[in-house]
Parts: sequence; C-alpha cells; structure tokens
Amino acid sequence: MTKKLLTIFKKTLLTLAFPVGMFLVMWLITAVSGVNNFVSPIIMRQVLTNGSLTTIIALAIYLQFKNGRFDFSGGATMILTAIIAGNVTYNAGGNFLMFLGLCVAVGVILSFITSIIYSFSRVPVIICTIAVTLVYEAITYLIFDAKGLNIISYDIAMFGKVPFIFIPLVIAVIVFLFYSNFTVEGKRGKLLSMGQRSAVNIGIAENKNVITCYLVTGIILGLGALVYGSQNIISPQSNLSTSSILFSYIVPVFIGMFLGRASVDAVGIAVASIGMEIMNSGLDCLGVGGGGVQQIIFGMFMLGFYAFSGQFEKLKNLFMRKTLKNTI
Amino acid sequence: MKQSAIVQIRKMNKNFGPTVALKDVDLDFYPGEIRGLVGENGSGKSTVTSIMAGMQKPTSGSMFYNGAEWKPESMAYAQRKGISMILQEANTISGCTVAENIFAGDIASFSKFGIVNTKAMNKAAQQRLDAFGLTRIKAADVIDKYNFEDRKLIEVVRCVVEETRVFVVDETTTALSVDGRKILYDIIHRLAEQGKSVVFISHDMDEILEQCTSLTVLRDGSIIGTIEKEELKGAATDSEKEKLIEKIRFMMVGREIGNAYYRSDYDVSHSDEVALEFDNVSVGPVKNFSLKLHKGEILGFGGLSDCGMRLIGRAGFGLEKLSGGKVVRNGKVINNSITAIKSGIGYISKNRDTEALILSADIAENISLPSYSRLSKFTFINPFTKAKMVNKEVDNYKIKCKTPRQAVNTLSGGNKQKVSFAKWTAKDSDVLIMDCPTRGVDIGVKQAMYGIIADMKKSGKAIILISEELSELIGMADKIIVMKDYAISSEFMRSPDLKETDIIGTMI
Amino acid sequence: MKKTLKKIISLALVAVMACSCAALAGCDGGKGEKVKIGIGLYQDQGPAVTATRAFLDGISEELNCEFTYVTLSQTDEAANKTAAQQLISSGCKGMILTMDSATEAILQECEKAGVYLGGYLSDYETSFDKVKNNPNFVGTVVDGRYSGTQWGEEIAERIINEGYKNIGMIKFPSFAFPHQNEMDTAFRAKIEEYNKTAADADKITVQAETTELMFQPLSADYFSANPDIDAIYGMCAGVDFIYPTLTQNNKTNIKLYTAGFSVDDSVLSNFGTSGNGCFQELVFSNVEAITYPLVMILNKIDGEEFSDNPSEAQRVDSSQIRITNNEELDTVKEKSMYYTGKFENSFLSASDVSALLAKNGGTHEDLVKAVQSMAMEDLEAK
Amino acid sequence: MGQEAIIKKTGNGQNGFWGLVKSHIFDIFSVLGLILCVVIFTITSNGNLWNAYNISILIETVCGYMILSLGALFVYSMGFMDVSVGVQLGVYSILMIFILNSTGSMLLAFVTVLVLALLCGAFNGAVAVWLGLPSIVTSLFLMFVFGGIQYILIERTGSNMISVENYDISKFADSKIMILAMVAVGIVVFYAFNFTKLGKYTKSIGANEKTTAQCGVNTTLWKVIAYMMFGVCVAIAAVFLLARTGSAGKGTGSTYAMDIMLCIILGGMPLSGGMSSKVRCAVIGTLTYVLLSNGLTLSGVDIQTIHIIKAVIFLAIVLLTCRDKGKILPR
Repeated sequence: MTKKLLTIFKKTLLTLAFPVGMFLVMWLITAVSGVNNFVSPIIMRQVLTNGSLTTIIALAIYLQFKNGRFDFSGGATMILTAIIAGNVTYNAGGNFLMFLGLCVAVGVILSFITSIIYSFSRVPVIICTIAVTLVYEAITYLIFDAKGLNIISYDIAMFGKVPFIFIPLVIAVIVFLFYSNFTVEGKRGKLLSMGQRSAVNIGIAENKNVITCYLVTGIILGLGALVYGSQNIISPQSNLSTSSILFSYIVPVFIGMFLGRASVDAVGIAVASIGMEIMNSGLDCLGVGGGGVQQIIFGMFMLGFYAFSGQFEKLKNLFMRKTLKNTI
Repeated sequence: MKQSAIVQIRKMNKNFGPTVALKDVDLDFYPGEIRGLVGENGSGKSTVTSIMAGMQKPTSGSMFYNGAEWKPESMAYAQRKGISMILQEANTISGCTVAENIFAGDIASFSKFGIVNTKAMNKAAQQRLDAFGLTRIKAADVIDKYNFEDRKLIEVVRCVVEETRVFVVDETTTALSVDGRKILYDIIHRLAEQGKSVVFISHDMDEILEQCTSLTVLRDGSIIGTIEKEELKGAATDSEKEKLIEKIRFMMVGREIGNAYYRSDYDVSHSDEVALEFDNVSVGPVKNFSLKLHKGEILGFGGLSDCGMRLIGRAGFGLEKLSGGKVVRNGKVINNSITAIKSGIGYISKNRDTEALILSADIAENISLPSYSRLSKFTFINPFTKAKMVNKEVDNYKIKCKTPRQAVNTLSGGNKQKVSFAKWTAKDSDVLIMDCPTRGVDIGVKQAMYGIIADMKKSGKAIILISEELSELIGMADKIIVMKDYAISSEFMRSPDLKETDIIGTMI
Repeated sequence: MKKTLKKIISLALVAVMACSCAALAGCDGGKGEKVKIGIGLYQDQGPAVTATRAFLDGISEELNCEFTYVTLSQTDEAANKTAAQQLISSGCKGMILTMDSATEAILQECEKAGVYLGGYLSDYETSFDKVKNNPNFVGTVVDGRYSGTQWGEEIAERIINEGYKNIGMIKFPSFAFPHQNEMDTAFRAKIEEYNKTAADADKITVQAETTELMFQPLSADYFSANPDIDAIYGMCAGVDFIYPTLTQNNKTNIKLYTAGFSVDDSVLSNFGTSGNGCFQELVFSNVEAITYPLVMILNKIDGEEFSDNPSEAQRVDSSQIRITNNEELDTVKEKSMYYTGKFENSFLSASDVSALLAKNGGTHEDLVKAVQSMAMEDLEAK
Repeated sequence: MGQEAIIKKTGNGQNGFWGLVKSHIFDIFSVLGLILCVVIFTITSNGNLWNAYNISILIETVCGYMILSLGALFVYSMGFMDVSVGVQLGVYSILMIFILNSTGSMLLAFVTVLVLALLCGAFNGAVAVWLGLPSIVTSLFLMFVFGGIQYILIERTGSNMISVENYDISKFADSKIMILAMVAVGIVVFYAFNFTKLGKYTKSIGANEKTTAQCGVNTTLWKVIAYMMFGVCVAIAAVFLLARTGSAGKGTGSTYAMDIMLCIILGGMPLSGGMSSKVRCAVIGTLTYVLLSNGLTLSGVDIQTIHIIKAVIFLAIVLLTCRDKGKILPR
C-alpha cells in the first residue's frame, strides 16, 4: 500500500514540476526586473481563469488528436456555438444554466454535423474539416445580424469567472476521462487510432465511433464555447481566421501530451495550460504581454520544449532495448 | 459417406473492378477436417475464405452455414457466430493492452450502459490466454511488450473462442518460429479433434502435407481439384511425397514446373575479390560479427525470425547504427543507405509494401527511383532514356502489366517483388541483400526468381540471401550461415546431400 | 450506392451554382444610370455599419446613387487594394474608404480608371500630405476632431468636478493612434494645473506612465500594478478593451471615461447612475458625416465645383456625440440614428444632402457646417 | 490512405475512353469547377469579368498567389504544410521597404530577402529532421517568431505602416512583368517538378519516405532543397506583393498561408502529397480561388453572403475531388 502511495506521490510531483518550475522562473525574472506585482491574488485569478479556458479547448483538440484525427474545425465550431447559444440565451432572457445547456446542445449538434459530413463524404479529415470550418465561419455572418456575441458583462457570463469557471472545467475533464477510459466507444476509438485497418477488420464500426467521438468533442467544445463566450467579445469570422484559435491552443496540447505521460493525459494538459498561463501572466507583468516579444518567446518555448521532449524519448530508448525488436 | 458439410459455398463470384478473383466457386468444409487451401497468389484462396469470414462481400453466390443461409456482416459477427479467421498480415493493434486486443470486437460484452469493466475484461482475457498455454503473456500488459510472434499468437487467442466452428488460418505460419508453429498446430489439431473445421492456407508444401487432412487447389479463381485424406496419407515415403508435391504444383500452376526449380548446379566457386565485408560489426544485440562476401557468391542466412540475421542484412545496407566495427565495400565504409547505394549495394526489404516499394507510384517510377542520380544530366531527367531503361527491365523480368505507367499496387505480390528486384538491376548494383525475397510469392514467380538469382551469381554479383525457408537456402545458397541468439551457430557448404534436418538442429 | 451519392453531390453542386446564379441575378436590380459608389468599411458588422447603410439607403433614391460595400482589412494593404480594385472593376465611379491603407496605390488605380476617392471617419494620417493634391482625392472627414487636445481637457474638467482622485490612463500605442498622445498630454496638463491650486487632500494622482494596449484586452495585472485607482480615462475603445477586464475582476466600481459606444444593453445598462455605473462617458461620431466625402465625390462626377471649393483636399473635423449622463443617453436612444439604425432619425434628410450638392447651389462652407453641427446639443434640439 | 483508394487515385490501367475519364475523374472535376466559375461569373457580372480593367486586376491578384502556390507545391507534395509563409511575406515586405528606403537598391533588398527565405526553408527542412519534430512544429515556430518580428518592426517605425519612398516599385506591378514572372516561375517549377530529381523525390517522399530513403535518396537534403525552392518563390512573390501597394503593415501577408492551402486543395491535390501531386493542381486551384472572390464581388453579392457561397462551393468541390473509397476513413 505504501508503495502505491509512493508512486502516486512521485507522479504528482513529476506532474506539478512544470507549473511550479514555471512559476519559480517567472517569479525570479519578475523579481530581478523589479516587478513586484507578479505574486498577487489578481494574477493568480487570471492564471486560473485563462488556464481553465485553455484546458477545456486543449482537451477538445486533444480528444480528436488522440483518436488519430487533426480536426481543423474545432475553433469554428466553438465560435459558432458560443454565438448561437449566447444570443439565444440572451434574447430569451435565460439564465447561466440555460447558456450552459444550450452551449453543450449546440456544440454537440454542430460536431454531429461535422462528423456526418466526414464519415459519409470520406474526404480526408483535414480537408473535410477545413471545408466545414469555412461553412461555420460563414454562418457567423448570417445569424443575429452578424453581431457576433457580446455578453461578457451579463450574469449569464458567470461561467467565465472564478470560481464558477471550475464547473465547466471539471465537467470537461470528467467527460474526457470517462469517455476515453471507461466507455466502449472510447476503447474502440483507442483501437481505431492505433491500428485503423486492423480494427476495422476486426469489426469495429468506424463511422459509429467517429460520430460518437465527435459528439463527446461537441460536449467539450460546447463547454469551451461557454467559457470563451463568457470571457470574450466574439466577432464574426472568415477565411479560416478561427485556425488561429487552434494554433494558439495547440501548444498546451503538445506540452500536455508529454507531461501526461507522468500521470494522466487530461491532467497533463490541465497542468500544461496552467504553466503556459503562468508564463503569459509573467510576461504581462514584465510589460511584454500581447506584443511581438511575447509571440517570439512563446514560439521559442514551444520549439524548445518539443525538442527537449523529442530528445527525452531518445535518451529513454538508449536505456530500453525493447524498442529495437519492434522496429524490425 | 461422411458427415454433412458445416459450410457450403455455392457458385461464388467475386470481382475487383475488372479483375475476376473468384469464378463460380463451389466449396464444402466438413467438421473434423483440416483442409489445406493451396494455389498461387491471386488464385482466390484468401478471397474465398475472407468472404466466408465476413471481411468482404461476394459479388454473387451463396453460402450456407449449418444448413442456414450465411451472410456475415463483419468479421466480428462471423466470429461470434463461429467462423473466425487469422489474417496473413499482423492484425494486432499496438499501444493497446493484450486484453483490449483479444476482445477488440467484443468490448461491449464487458460493459454496462456503455461503461467498460476493464478488470473483468482483463481477467477473462487472462483465462483465455492460460487456456492456450500462453501463461507467460499477461492480459493487462501493453501489447508492444511482446514480439511479432507472440502477437500472432494473441491473434489466435482472439480468433479461437468457444463458439468457433470453423477456423481459417491464412498463411500465418511464415511469421512464426518453430515453437510458435507448434502451438498453432496443437490448436488446430485440437479443434479438428473436437469436430470443428479448420481451413489452412500456406505456401509451405511440406507443412501442408504434414498438417492437413485434405487439400483443395485453386487456380485463377476456380477450384482445380481436391486431394482427399487417403491420397495425402498414402504418400508416406520421401519419393512418394515428392511426386505428390509435383502433382500439386502442376495443379497450381497449370503447367510442368520441371526440376529446374532451384539452382541445378552445385558450383560453389566464386571470385576471390571481396564484395562486402563485415568487420567486427556490433549492431543491437549482435556482437562482433565478421564476414566476407565475395563476387559471384550467394551467401544464405537462416535461423528463427528473431535470430539477428535480419539485422545483419540491414547493417550491410547501412540502415542500422553500428555500436562497433564497420561494414566495408571497396575500401569504403558503409554507414548509411546513401553510401551503400553509391557503392553498388541494393537491398530488398522483407516489408515489401511499406519499405521496398511505393505502392501508389507507377512501375516506372519505382524502378527508376534509385537510378535518378545516374539518369539526371545537368538536372534534366530525360523521360525517353528513363522509359527505355524501365522497358528493358519490365521485359527482362516479364512483369505482367499493361503499361509501365500502371500503379504498383495493382500488381500481384509476385510481380511487385519483380519490381523491387528490377530497381536494383536497373541501378546495376553489384551486391544484393535480399530479405525473404520470395515471401508470399507463388511458385511460378518463385521459379523465375530463382533463375534470376542464379543468373546474377553467374554474372558475378554478390548476393546475401536471408530466408526463413530452409529449402530455399539449400536450393540456392553457396554457403548457408545459420544464426541463433544473435551469433553464428553453424555454417554449411552447398551440397546435394544437405538435408533440412541437419540445419534445424543448429537453429533451435 | 456510391455512384448515386456522387450523382447527388454533382447535382447539389450544380444546384448551388444555379441558386447563387439566380441570387446574383436578383442582386443586380434596376441599373438605369444610377451612379455606383463603393463603400469600404473596416468592420463588417456593428451599429456603425448598420447606421451607415441605413443612411445611404435612405438617400440613394434622391441622389440617384447605388452603393456597393466591401470590408477592408485593418492591417493588410494588399487586401485593401484588391477590394478597391474590385469596386472599380464592378463599375463604381467613386469610393469612400474608412482605412488609410495603401491609399497611394489605390489612388493610382483611381487615376487610371477615373474614379474618385474620399475618406470617412479617418484622418488619413500617413498619406494625407502626399495625396491632398491628387485630383482624384476629394478629402476626408475625421472621426471627431483631428486634434485630441480638446477632448483630453474636457475629460480632465469632468474628473476634477466629479472628484475622482486616482486616475488610470489607458490608450492604444501611439504608432497606431498618434492623436491619443495629444489627449494624454492635454489631460495631464489640465490636472497638473488643478493640482497646483488644490488642497493636498484634493490633489489628483494620475497614473505615471500611460498603459498602452496592443489591441488586446487589458490584462488583469493592471489592477495589481495600479491598486488604488477610482477612475480610468480610456482614450482607446474602452467598451471592448477595458470594460471586460473590469467586470471579470469585479472592478466595476472604477469609473470609466472612454471613447466608443455600443448599442449593447450590457454597456448602456451600466451607464451613469444605472446598473453598476461603471461607464461615465461614451463618445461616438455620427455616420451622417459620410455626407462630406459623398457630396465631394458626386460634385466631381457631376463635373460641378463649389464656388468656394478649397484648392486642395481637406481634412474636415466632424462633430461627435459625447454622452456624459443618463438624460443624454436617453436622448441618444430616442433620437440618434447610430442607436436606432433608422433613417428617420438621421440628422440630414435626403433632400438636405441633395441641397448640399454644388449643382443644387450648395457651398463647401455649408457642407462643412452640416457635418459639424451634429453634436449632443443638436441632437437634443432635434 | 486505403489501398483501394490508392488504386482509385492512380487509375487501374483500364482501357478506353471511360477508363481514361475514370482515372482522371478528380482532375476533370477541378477543371470543370474552374470552367463553371468562369461561365457563371461572366453571366452574373454582366460581362464585367472580362473588361480590360478587371483582367488587369485579376492578373495582379493571381500573380502573388500563383507564384506562392507553385512554390508551395514542393512542400505540399511531400505531405507537409507551411503555416509560416504569411508572416514571412509580411516581414520580407517590411525589410524590403527598409532597405529600399535606405539604399534604394532593389537588388540588395531582393537578395537579402532571398537569403532569409532560403534560411527559413533550410530551417523548416533540416531542423525538423534533426530534432525529430513534425514539420508543422517548426513551421508554427517560424509563424510565432516572424509574427512577433513583424509586430516589433512596425512598432519601431512609430506608424501603422511604412511605405516605399524614392523608389518606383510600381514598375513591378505592371501586368506584362507579372505575367512574365508567373510564366517564368511556372516553367521552372514545371521543369523541376516533372523532369528533375527534386520533383521525383518530393513526390516519393510524400508517397513513402522510408522507401525513398532506402533507394539512396538523402531525404533530409531534398526536404531542405524543396523548402528552399519554396523560399525562392516566397521571395519573388514578396517583391510582387510589395509592388502592388508599395507599403506594408502589421497584417501584410498574414492571410496567404491559409489561402495557399485553400488554392491547392481546390486544385484537387490531397494534403497528404505523394504521387497525385501535379503542377496543374496549383495552377487551376489558384485561378479558381481568385476567380471566386473576384467574380462574387463583381456580381454585386453582399459581403456577408460571399463567405457562405465560397464555403459551400469549396465544400462541394472538395466532396467531388477528394473522396476516398477505401474501407477505412481517410485521415
């Protein structure tokens, strides 16, 4: 029993190493630069709010990733979901629970449409989702007088703030973990992603699995839309501009996939998101937030981390001969 | 005279586009028999069994299973109903646990309301593994921990279930070592004894004769004939067996194969010039391996699939990072495939479809890929020069195709392999390292390839022939090197008296 | 099955093409000799767009004009040039653009095609000096006043009067909005002047260094760096860039004086004394200001000229609506076209605009006066 | 991709006219799409599509896209994607203006940009291999870094954008020169893609990198060369893009990365690259893409409607040209 406890302790330590390390580094840098407002409740709250949003979106992106697909339409689905659900809730005078419900419902419906188009058109998933992205973006111009969404200062935007933001976050993590670890379709999805052809031969119905997986992604994207719409003013989108959402939230996915090996992938992503937000907030405090410098640091960090984790794998292989057998 | 058939296939046709894969096939499988299916590649043996096992649908025709009409919708369905099949290629899924692999098509049965009881699944999987005597394989482990052979056995465990009435084994044994084969043979014999029907597809004639109770030969999508139990068991002596095999081969190919199947000569002479030298090479688990390959020599490598011979082949072509020693040709150290090819070495990978060929590319492209550097004059690759070179090779190898612009994946296995030979002859390589060059190739093509290899020797090329088929090594190699546990365990020179049994002893 | 699917898709494609064809044919409408004017806005939605369209729709009949709209990019000159070219290509005789972006290149195109260009709610800061003598450039009407000094002083006066003591300063970077520097300086000067005479307890502290927003919402660490502020002078668009951060960090007790406006209830219900009372000042420019470039362009097309036509293209100020209290907000809600989106609330009727044309006897002075008499008091007087 | 799908894509050696049609069905669809666009827009724009002025602006718009997508062909045929092109173009434009304004030498400006573009190409090609990263990561990295640099450069100027002074860059915006450039790049790319090792190897790398490597091809080297080839095209395109406006700002070029991808997909090329990559994919795709925007605006379609029409047409063309009939869903 103590051994088990020890492993859990070790795993927790390894997982938390990234955000804690990031915090210490940023703290040191800000302290040296004479900025003393880095360690403050406001910053911590900002880290938690932004980190929660990042986690939810990253989970949605990662769920498709994990199932072997690169889904380009995630950002567009989220934006469109937020616009529809937010405006409907507002116009109907609904409360935050209605907003939550509608977000999930619309997210699921849009994802369902995407999955239907993909599985019946049999167009390669990137191309198919690019096309879907264009359509969803175009729809943002056609509905609600192309107003987009602006509800951040209403009560229905409650889920955008600490502590309520943890509710969609926890739901998203639970849905993610539950689907991928405990459900039949989750297991099938794992088999399909690791060996698509074999799994189909064995008799796993791929279309059904794709659709189920998209439905679950729809729930998480809906939650993402809920938080995103509660925190941001959304304007209509065009020409794949939503891909920038995808690209900026994909970095925590990369990092989280690596960190997740110490424990659970979803936790890795949450921890990576928090760590990245600590970095962003630190940069904000230093006065380089939002500008070109931040982008450059962000890019450097991503490449550095990816390179490191790549080498890490090679180092590990040196000590484990087993992989040799598999390559032949 | 005997029991009624468990599966009846009537008037089955299957077309792939314009290609006819099956023509009015009638076939019955009976309880308690081990039915061998033989035929050249593309003769339809895999097609007919895979239709029976629910992997694809027939174009026309009907099937009856236990007297009722049989229309399987998927392999999983067929397996639940009692017909299961093991495919030729690896069909386990890496990254997943053994238990997940075993119950891949059947996860739902361990679930309530869509939630999987992983514990119960692992337990059930372990019970199944234990029942097959595979206690060393642990159900909860990730399958990547096990080697190719174990994975194949895990597949067997997945396919053979309580309900299984008909069990199809499609060329599985080529992937298995002697131990693995033994486990599989035990399983099929046990099933047959329990009154179940086994269908056994193999290219290995000796294996077929040993294991099967009856035999059906297919050619070009039609049944050519059946050899019943009596005739099979009747061939007891070596010469009778030889005759029977001759007869079966004739049925398969439709013409006399003759005696010139392997090399007929026993001339082991070769030039003294060293073509390729392994100097104290250490690669992976293989330590301090030294060897000289001469011009005009065919060196055969034999052993179990994981004995290290394949690593030697890859090292010879510069594909592996050496931990010690060096591979040298003409004084040049070969440390990657580029220097290897530059100094005239060619390599035919065992993984033909994933490493040796670009399936989506046409024949011409595949043949000329290594030769572009030579074809390119001031950056210009003349399409006419290229076509000339390709046509020469296509004629030379008699590659069956309408045009060299045809994609390689439209070719049969044998013709694909001819293409991967042709690209090295087009490049004019002097050293050829062949890893299982005749794997999955039918007899007619095999014969042609042996002829080509023999000609290569005559024209002074140096050849390393890595093979899992001992008869092939005995038939072709000047010197056979047997490897065991990543080291040379014995060497045999070419001789008419060399027997497989002599070699097997040093392999295990 | 697959074949049918393919057929269905092909049919669908043809159907889509045909539908769009029909839709397009419908779009053409009656052509006649209507003068086509292209309008390039840097937003594709929002109250300003709605109001601009409503205004132009309302006057198009009377002026015998037809308006085509494109969206400009705020950052991509090449895209804007393409948009302008497509307007020319579709037969526009004049263009009114809200972005000073690739202006010289666009003017070259205009010269080639004999098309006139006017600016709208933009000071054409970067190119004005280079293009003001170009015969195809008719001038521009500025978003409010060209110089920021006056507004900076006005806000300072309000703050002094209303008794806030600790003021946060937020603006956009000066490379993008140089005139916000003037507001900043004027504001600080005024406060300093007040501090000289004020008692120590009444002295006003102003954030030492103005925070610059890189077109991203204010970050939460602003409040930890400036913990005691009770009001913010947001020279930039505070509705979108400052207010969200205030609400999210529960800092709506800080009063916000900012540029920009929103028809959104979330903003207006928190204005002045209502709601959380965070918003204290909102400012917007009237879309009717587009009359200036429009009339100038139509004159050119008509081949007419004002008797007092300026010798070079002008940069004309327009009057702005400053909302400082709830009564004024109510007036705006009731009477301003910007809020209602209805042409009937416009400052200028179709015939008013028509009368300003040179051929109908208008003068440049009248025209400038028209776009400069649309302030709050004019709205109240309406 | 499914095996059956590959057969489908590469044709199965059938004879006769219908066999030919069947094996080229995807090409035919993409060409048909283009023709349909031309016909419909000719009607809906009342012939404005063909007036001399519109032809000249079409050439001007097509030029940049065409040169870029021709260059991108080498990268996309390997199955890779470069999302950094857009910001690269932006930074190059700004740098060229700096150099032109301080030295007045176009040659110096071009060479500087060319060298940078080649370095980026080498980085994209080599670093990804050396560090064992997916190529999208290096390209994302370049996107972030160049995006940041573009921002900082413009910020430093103290203005929203900068323009070329004292140098007549508009001479490059002449239709004749643009056509000349497009044709020249087109010929070079066509030659390199079909008759040199570069084209043969990039396609093989896209189809099967392992096999290509085992055929003695230094895949790292050729990846670098392919990316550099793209770099050359990016540098050339930067000149013509700059020539259009003579100025550059924070957002200059940013849309190009995604636009090129859309062009290439519209041309009927799978993003997975390989043997079905053709020069005509880039040409037809670019023409279709530019015509769609131009034609819809000319026909007086409302801005908000243009987006949805474009999206639906894109979806329809994709459904017709990229369908995969394999047993498994294509990824």
